[in-house]
Formats: sequence, structure tokens, C-alpha cells
Amino acid sequence: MISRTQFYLLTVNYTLGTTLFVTINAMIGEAGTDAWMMPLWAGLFGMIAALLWIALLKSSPGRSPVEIALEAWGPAGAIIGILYLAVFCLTAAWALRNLSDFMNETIMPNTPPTMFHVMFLLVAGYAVAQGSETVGRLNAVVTPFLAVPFWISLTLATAVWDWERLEPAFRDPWAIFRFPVLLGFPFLETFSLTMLYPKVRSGAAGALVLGVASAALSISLVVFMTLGLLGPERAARINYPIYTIVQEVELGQAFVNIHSVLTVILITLIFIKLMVLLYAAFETIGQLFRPASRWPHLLALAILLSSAAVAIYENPIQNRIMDEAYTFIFISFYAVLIPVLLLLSGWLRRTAAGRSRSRRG
Amino acid sequence: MGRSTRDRAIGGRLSDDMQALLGSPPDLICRSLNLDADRAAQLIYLDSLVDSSAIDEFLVRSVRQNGFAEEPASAGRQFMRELPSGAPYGRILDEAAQAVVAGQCVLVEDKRERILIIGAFEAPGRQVEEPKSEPTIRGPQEGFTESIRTNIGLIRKRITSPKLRFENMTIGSRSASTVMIAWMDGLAPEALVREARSRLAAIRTDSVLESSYLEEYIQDRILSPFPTILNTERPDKTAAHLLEGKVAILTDGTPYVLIAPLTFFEMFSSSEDYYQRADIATFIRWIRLISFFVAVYAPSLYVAATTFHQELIPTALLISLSAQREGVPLPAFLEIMLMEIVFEIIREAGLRMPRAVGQALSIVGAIVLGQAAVEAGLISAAVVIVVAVTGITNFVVPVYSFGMSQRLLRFSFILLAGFMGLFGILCGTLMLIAHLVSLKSFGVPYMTPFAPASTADWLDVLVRAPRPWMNPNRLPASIQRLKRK
Amino acid sequence: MLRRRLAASVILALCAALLASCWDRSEMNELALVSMVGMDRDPDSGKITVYMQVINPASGTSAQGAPAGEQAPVYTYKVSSDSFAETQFTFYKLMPRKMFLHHAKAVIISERFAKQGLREFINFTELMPDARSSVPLLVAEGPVGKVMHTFTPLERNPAESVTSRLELLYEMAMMSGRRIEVRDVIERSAKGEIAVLPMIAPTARRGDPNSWELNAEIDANANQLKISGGAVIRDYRMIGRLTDDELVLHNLLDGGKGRFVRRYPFRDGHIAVNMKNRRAKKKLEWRNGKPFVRVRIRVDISTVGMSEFHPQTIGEIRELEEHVNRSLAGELEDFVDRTRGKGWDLLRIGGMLRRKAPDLPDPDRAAEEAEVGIEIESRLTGMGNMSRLYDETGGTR
Amino acid sequence: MWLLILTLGPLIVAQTAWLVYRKMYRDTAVFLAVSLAGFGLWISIARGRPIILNAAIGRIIEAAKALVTG
Repeated sequence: MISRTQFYLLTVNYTLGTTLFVTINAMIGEAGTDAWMMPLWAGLFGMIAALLWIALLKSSPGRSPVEIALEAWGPAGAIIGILYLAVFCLTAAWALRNLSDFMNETIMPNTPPTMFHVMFLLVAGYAVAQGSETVGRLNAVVTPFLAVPFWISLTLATAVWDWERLEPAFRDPWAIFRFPVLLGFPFLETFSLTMLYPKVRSGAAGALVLGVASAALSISLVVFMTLGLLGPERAARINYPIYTIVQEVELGQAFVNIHSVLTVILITLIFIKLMVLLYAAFETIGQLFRPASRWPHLLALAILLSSAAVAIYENPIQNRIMDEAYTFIFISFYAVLIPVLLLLSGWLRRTAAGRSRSRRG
Repeated sequence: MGRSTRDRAIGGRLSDDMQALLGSPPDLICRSLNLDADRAAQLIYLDSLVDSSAIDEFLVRSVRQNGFAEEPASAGRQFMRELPSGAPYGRILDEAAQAVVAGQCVLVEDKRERILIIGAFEAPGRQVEEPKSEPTIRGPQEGFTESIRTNIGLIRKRITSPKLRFENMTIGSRSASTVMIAWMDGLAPEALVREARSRLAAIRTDSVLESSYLEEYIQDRILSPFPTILNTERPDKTAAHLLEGKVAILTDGTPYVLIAPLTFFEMFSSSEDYYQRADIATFIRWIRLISFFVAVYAPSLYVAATTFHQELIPTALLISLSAQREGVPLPAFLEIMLMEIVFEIIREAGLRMPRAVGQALSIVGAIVLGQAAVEAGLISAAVVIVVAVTGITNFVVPVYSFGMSQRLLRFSFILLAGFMGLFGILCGTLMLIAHLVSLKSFGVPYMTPFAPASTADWLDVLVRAPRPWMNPNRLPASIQRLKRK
Repeated sequence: MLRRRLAASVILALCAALLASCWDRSEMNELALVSMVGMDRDPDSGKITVYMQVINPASGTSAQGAPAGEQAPVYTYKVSSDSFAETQFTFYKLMPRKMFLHHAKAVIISERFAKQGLREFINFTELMPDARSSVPLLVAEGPVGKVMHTFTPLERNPAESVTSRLELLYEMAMMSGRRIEVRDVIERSAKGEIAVLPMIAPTARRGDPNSWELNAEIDANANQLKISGGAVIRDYRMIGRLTDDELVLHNLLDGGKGRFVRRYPFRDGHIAVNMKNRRAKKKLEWRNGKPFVRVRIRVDISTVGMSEFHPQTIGEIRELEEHVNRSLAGELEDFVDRTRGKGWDLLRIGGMLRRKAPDLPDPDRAAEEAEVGIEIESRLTGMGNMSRLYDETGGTR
Repeated sequence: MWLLILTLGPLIVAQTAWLVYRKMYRDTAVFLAVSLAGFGLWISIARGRPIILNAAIGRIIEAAKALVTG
């Protein structure tokens, strides 16, 4: 059982997860100086989606989507469950690969990516094996050490802040809507958190929605600061604007290069995302097949993920192209379509049962 | 006539058989007191374990004056009890033997066919002294001793409350050691006391020579570098914890008392904090926290910074460091590893060696290993500094067993840092946190009051708030959780 | 059981990886700490020449104590090839240690290279993750090789010397701006605005530069580097120069916050006024369809160093302030006119129009015909250590 | 390639053996299913012709689109 606050923090960190590394320059490339408004409406959409999932989960309390599918559709539900397992694994592999790309392109160019994957998988596996409480508490403990240095470094960077970089503002009101990938990538992906939802003591719904909201806010704040610090011209071109910002932060004359510390702190976000996804996958296995042991399946997942992370895409460029083409469809399939179907079927069954009862009565 | 022989038999037989049973040890005394014609008595005891003066002055006289004529009071079973005369001889012999080796004195009155077992126990042992392992400047200077009765006294004299409870248990099939659970009735949660009782009862062992025996049996997780049960030899500390509603486990034969449950941040607060002024205590507590991080991370961060992320180091420092490393044969990772191991060896030697030689050792350690190694160009000076600093900071933490776990962590972190630099350290840290938050001590999460968070307690964890600001009746969150259960 | 096996396998993996002496690991004494980078490009052959000035750690004290004999504080490596990427690797023909760019303090570009355009170089640095774009970029007057082969007195490491001088010049003379780093060039050029970089030149040679008698040379003006003048960069290309005098004015308009001294005719003599820029604001207004840029600058003046005149009455103070306002404004105005005449939009009016009035059809035209009004507001805040001057007739006036 | 097999093979085999020894057949099945999928993927990577999941998804979606549009 994890507390409401822990779940809230999990939601925020999960959503920030890889977003800070991957999409920022894409956003700015799309909408220039107004890019900071993108996450806001995307976040709004995410909140609506979250409400949909909450409706689904509330329809049969204490059950995860997989269990709901199982009881609703039986064997077909099992197929849905396996699909979800695949989806979670895929997303986890994505996160891992983003991590190793980032590390390879920035501070550790020669380390083989698989080393990063394996190390993170080991730790995440250990945490997940300890159960949901550990997942929640780990995140709760880590968050301050994550947020404080990050925002402090951004504030330090404001030495080179220049409002001119944010002009001209509000050129084209529609520009900010030209990037639908954003709907899918950070916000619909939070669906994996619904696997943790039943484990929350109370008030999970509020925590989820609030979490998505504050995640959207902080993303937009980060984009805003990126614009003010790097200017749209650079920020749109550089692969990892955050990295460049922290690279150019200077702590007085002595510490001119603190980026590696901040980088390493930041990738903890990716770790948390990975941990949640691994938990979701592990939980799915548990609910589908009711195994008696824990560790073997974590080991299996580790093997699968470590390979999937290498095979998920050839190179970041191909990944970006694919992303913009398919991610939204792909994610909305499992995060919107299936939940809606589940909700409908449950509602139908309930009404049918009600009618039959009334007929009998 | 026949009667007399039979009488002769019971006392004599008992003493003879006792001799046989114990292998006629030199300290087994069988005195036969010849009183007037029809009253003879036998005293059997080990004079290594009994207070012989008490025997002479009290026992013998009272026997002479026929002091044991009346039935022994039912109270004070420990002190004096009577074996049922009707019992089969074998059982009588066993009980008598058990009593004798436990330091009691067996009195056989032939006439009345009574066998009395009278406690005259007085084992050799040291007096109450200053606690060796956790001394304080201000505050009581007395520590527990090896005698459990003294220890109980030391606690009772601090908590003069009828609510103070002691419960006796005998653990160890051979050593049959006395173990006592102590708690404050009403303060300590029922669940906690029950848990402690059941865990102790579940122990199957032949002997308990030190409380660590028990600790290994009753701790929550075996594979963990962190102690989940506090051990102390300070009566005042024990009393303080009892008053917080915790459970203390006293073991006969050791001055170390176990206290449960234990949470992570309690290990940073020494009993002295509460004797110092609040602000100073707070400052010192933070120093401890910092030095914990230094002790665990400093060497690994050095390795990471100097072999993976040199850009972290300010230019001037980097130049001088790399100048120091000119011509140093070993990679920094091995340097640190080597020095750390050498340092651990020296420390261990310092613990074990006789006091007189300590001086020589420190000289060897300081000059030979420090200066000479640097001047010979085997080790760069910075490494020596780092190792020295970590070594010192390691002693700051008030709980010794916690210091040990820090050393363990330090080495694993150095390994990780040498492996993947800061990323390795990050992984290690996450692993560590995952482990810490998953730990439990008697059902209390180890990281209380941070995960799960209970802000009210931070007043006594992050700072040592002045007593008037704190609610005296408030129990720590860890205990409250148990109460809620 | 299983957990223990897992743990064991983890440990084994770690040790194995360790024995395989990991990938990104490199000892400090395996690094060549680059402190300054110099670049040149031959206009006809297009060959690129890169100089790397590497710190020699042994010049400091080492583990074995002070070094024997005099050692050079830095060594300069030179490589030339057709592209930057190639130079990076050809360096290892000469360099025994791994190139370490994180601590590079300054980048120096030869004037001719700057005139040909820096885009290639800019892209290259931005692509490299370990090259910070927040290092000052200087343009070398004459061959960059000379600059890279010069020791600086007092501060033995040229890079250190250059950076500290840039800082001092900004603080004390406003002869160098804040926006002189690579990232600023990128940003300004991308915006189509002008950046001004400091220029550096070697001073007169005396004696054999490679012999140690240089260290015994007392004249610190010889055999060293001098920072003076500014290179005007537009669209990654150097299009002109500013004198030190103009540089001060430009930095003042550009919002530099340093202190500086101007000398103006006053009454029947001159006064040298010590000023510190407090605020410089540019505002865009429209006057009958034409853009009008109003520049408001507030400077604090002090009588320190004003050895010719010391105001005694309120009237005199006002007079002084008024005078300073007029003269400074005049200076600035004709500086602006002069530069705009050359087609240099140093006030960055074009960029301003693009920002404030994005819908303008042809911002550059508009920028050219925009009018500029400069208002100076000076206040006498500080004063020297005297309340009245020794004003006998001796000495010049 | 061989290194891969040498590292992963024993791990999987040992684990399976342990599970079978503990008579957890259902677990064995699940474990084998998942880990062998991973193993296969690894092999495909080691042979230099990895199955690019990203592209695979793309193809699936394209196919689905074709179906929907008919």
C-alpha cells in the first residue's frame, strides 16, 4: 500500500521521465517562442484521459486494468493482458534506450549502451521485487534530491537570461497545436500508472490527475526557461537542450563544468520511469499467470528488456521519424481505445444484469 | 537403627552422587553439620559461585538455630525453595545438581527428610564502570555490567515507575542464559511486546553468550549491512528508549542491551544530544549526517571525478592533481582501494593490539604509509588525504555497528565508481535507497519518519528541538504506527 | 539461494568489467588539458590549421616535489588538414595524451578565417558534446600562430591571462562586452544581428622567444599578447573593426555594466569623467510610420580622477551633469551614425523590429531608415578624496 | 555472439532447472516464454539483423490502416 502523496510524486516524475530529454527541442522546433504553451493543452488532454482511466478503475474497485479485462472478457482478456505486457516492456525498452543514447551522446561516449541498460535493470528489478511500497517510497525519498539540484541549476543559469529570446510571442495561435505526438508521448503513457492505482490507499484519482497537471506545468516551465536561456534558434537545433543549459552553468569561477553531476542526477527521472514500467510489467505477469516465484520473472524481464532496448530502433533519427508517424496512434490504441471498450462492456453487463434483476423482481 | 542408616543414606548418598555427577570438582563443598544427636544436615554447594560468608554467617547459624523449621515462604522462589520429599530420587538428584551448578546451595536435613535449595549466588564480576564503547562528556558515566541483576537495577533506578515491566526467559539448551524483555506498560504497543516475545521464544540454540546471538535470530532481514536492532551499554539511553515505548532485551553475561525497533535516523542521534544545548546538538547532528555521506561517498567520488569526469574538477586543482599523478604507477581506483584496505588493516590491528604497542603502530601508519608512500611516488598525496578524511569521519557516527556498515558500503561504492563513474555511484545509491526503504525493524519501516513521511517527527530528527517545544507525551512515529496496528 | 546467486553474478560481472578496464575511464595524467584553441583557414587552399595549447602540469609541483629546471607552462600543438574532424584525429600524430577540451578557456580565430566565415567551425563545436559554447571567442590580428606561440608574463598560462584580462577590461574599461562567447556569436548571427568580438595581437618581439632569457626580460610590453579593438561579426563573418574608443561606446549601448572614463572639453580645459553604466534601455516607438528607437542610458559619474575640476555648488554639479549628458550623447549619436553609415546595425534595430513588429514586410529596410534618439541621464554619485582641488597656476591646464 | 550465448545460456538454463527442481511448472513456462523471447531478440542482434521493433509497429499500424480503409 502506498500513500496518496507517493503516488502523486510517482505520476509527476514518471511523466517528466524521458520527456525532458527527448521532446523539448522538437516542441521548440515546432512552435518557436510559444512552445511553452504546448505542454499545457497537451496536459489538459492527458488529464481527460486520466479521468477516463479513473472511471474504468472505479467501475470495479481494487482491480487493475488487466484484472478488469480478465474478468470482463475471459480468454480475450488474457490476450489484452499479454498485449499490455508487451506494451509495458516496449515502453520500458524505449526509456532505457533513450537513457543510453543520452549518456553516450553526452558524458560517457564509449561505454556500451547495454551496460547502462543492465545496471538500471538490476536496480529497478531489486526495487520492484520488494513490492509497491518500496517503489513508492524510493521515489518519495529520491524526489527532493532530484528536484532541488535541477531547479537550482536552472536558476543559476538565469545569469544569461534574456527576455528578448522570448520575442516575438503569440505569432501564430495554432502553431502550438501542430505537435500531436506530445499528446501520446508523455501524457497518454502515464497509463502504466494505472497498474499501481489499486495499490494506493485512498484518493489515488485526485493524485493521478493532479500529478499529470503539475507534470504538464513543470514541463512547460522547463521549456519556457530553455527558451529564455538558449533562445529558440539554438534550443530547436540542439539535441539535449537541458544538457547544454547545465553544461553552460557556472558556479563562480571555480566550478565551470558541473554538468556531469547534474546529468547523472537528471537520469534518475528515467530510472523512476523504468521502475514504474517494470513494476507494471511484473504486476501484469503476476495477474495473468499467478506465478509462485518473483525473481525468475524479473530475470526474464531483464533479459527481454535489455535486448529490446537495443533492438527498439536503429538510431535516434529513425526513432524521431517513427515517433512522429506512429506513436500517437500506437499509444492511443492501448491507452484510449481498449479502456473505452472495457468501460462499455462493463456498463452493458451491469445494465443487462440490472434489467434481468428487475424482470425477475 | 534402620532409620538412622536410611537417614544417613539420603544426605550422604546425595553428596556422593553429586560428586560423581559433577566429576568431583575441587570447588564442590559438601559440609555435614553435626548438630545435636538427632539432627544432622548436609550443605552442598560450589564455593566458586556462592557467597561463602553468607553461608557461614547466615545459613549455618540459622540451621543451628533450627531456622528452617517452618515452611519456606512461597515467595522468592529464586531465593529458597523445597524439593518435594516424596519425589523419586533420580529427579531430586537432577534438580539438586542443576541448583548447585547454578550457584545455589543445597541443604539436606536428614531428620525431617527435607531438601532445601537456598540461593547464595555471588558470581565473580566487575563493578559498574564507565561505558567503553559510547562515552559522553556530559551525562551519566555508568554503563551496564555483565550481571543482569545489576543492569535491571541500573534501569529501575532511572525509571521508578510501577509500569516498568520485566519478563524473564531462559534461552539456550546448554547455557540456559537468562534473557529479559523490558518495556513500559501502556507506552509500548502490545503488538511490539508480543512480537519480541514470540521471536525470542522461537529461538532454537544451545547457548547465548552475547546479545548479538539473539540479534542475529530476531532481526528482520539477515542479508543487510544495516543493523535493525540497536545495542547499547548505556542505562540512560536504554531508559530513554523505554520511555519512547520501545522494548529492551537484556541478556545475562553481557553489558550490551538490545533495543527495538530501530529506525535509520535514530542512529545519528546519540544520547548526548539530549544533554547538550539544543542548537549545539542540532549542529552536531548535522555534522554526523554530513560525515556519514563523506565516509560513504568521498573515496568513490574521488575515483569518479579523477578517472571519469575530470571536467568536474576546477582547472587549477586538476592541474595540480595531475601533476601529483605524474609517475604514479597505479590507476587512481587501485590507489584508493589499496590505501583503504591498508587503513582498515591498521585500524583492526589498533583495536586488537595491546595498548602499549599502539604508539608504535600509529607512527608506522602515519609516517611510513602516509608520507613515505607519497614521497616514493607510489601514492598521490590527494589519495592519502581522501582516505584519511573518510577514516576519521567514519568514527563520528555514534552507533558502532553502523560504522561497520558504512565501511562495507564505501568499498562497494568505490568498486562501482571505478566501474562506471558517477553513473555507477548513482546506481549504487538507488540500490541503497531501495534497500533502506524496504527494510523493516519489528514491523516499523526503517526510513521512518521520511518514507513513509510523518512531518511531525522531523522536529526531533532533522533538528534537536528544545524540550519545551516538544510534546513530552508524544511517541515517535515508528511506535505510533505499531499502536495503530 | 537464488538471491545469493544473483548477487554473486552481479559481483562477478562488476569485477569482469573492471578487469576489462572500462570504456570511458582515463587517468588524469593521460589527459592533455587544452587551455586555448587557435584556428586559421587558408583562403585559397581552404586548408584548416588548428593550434592546441596544452597545459604542462609538470610545470607546477608534482608528487616528487618541484620540477627540475625551468619548464614551459604550456605547449602548443599545430595540425592542419581539410576539415575540423580530421584535424581532431591527426593531432594524435603529435599528442601523446587524450585531448581534453572541457577546460578550454578561450578560442582564437585568425582574422582571415573570421573574414571567410565561421559557420563551419560553429557547427563543429556545437556538434561536439564536450566542447562548451560558453568560451570567449577572440579574433587574432595577423597570423594566429604568433599568438599561440607567445607566453604572457606574470600569468604564465596565456589562456588564464587572456580571460582575466577580458574580465578586467569589462569591469574597468568597458573595452570588452559580456556577449563575446561562441554561443553569443551563434545566437546573434542566427538572429541576423551583429556581435562584436575582442581582438588580440602579439606585441613586438625582442630576443629569442624560445630561450629562457625572456623570463629575465623586464619590459612586459614586449613578447606578449595585447587585447585591443573589436571585430564586428555579422552572419558568422567578420565585416569590420572597431577601435577601442568605439568599443567602449558600443558596449555602453549594448548594455554593458562596467565603469569607464571619457575626457571632454569643459570650460577652458578638459575633464576626465569616471562613469559607470547603470541602465541602458532601448525602446521602439513609431513616428509617422517610421520606427524610432529611443535609447535611454543612466550613468553614475564620480569626481575620482577628475583632477581638473571639482564642483563646489549645486549649480556646478548640475552644469557638470548637463555637460556630461550632452557630450556623451553627442559622442554616441555620431558613433551610431558613423557605424550605420557603414551598414553596421550595432544597435540591433533589425532584430528589434523582427521581435517587436514581426509583421513588417522588410525589417532591414525599416531598420536602415529608422531614427535613433539617445538620451543620457548622468548623476554625480561618487567623489574622490578631496572636497576642493589644489588650484595654483603651476602645471598644465 | 558466443560471448552472448555463454552469458545468457547458463543463466536461463540454471534458472529453469531451479524452477523445475522446485516443481513450479507454471512459473517455468512463463519464465521460458519471456526469457526465450529476449534471448531470440539478442541472437537476432548478435547476428547483425536485429528486428527493429519500432519499424515492426509501424508496419502493423500501416496494415491496420489498410484494413480499416479497406
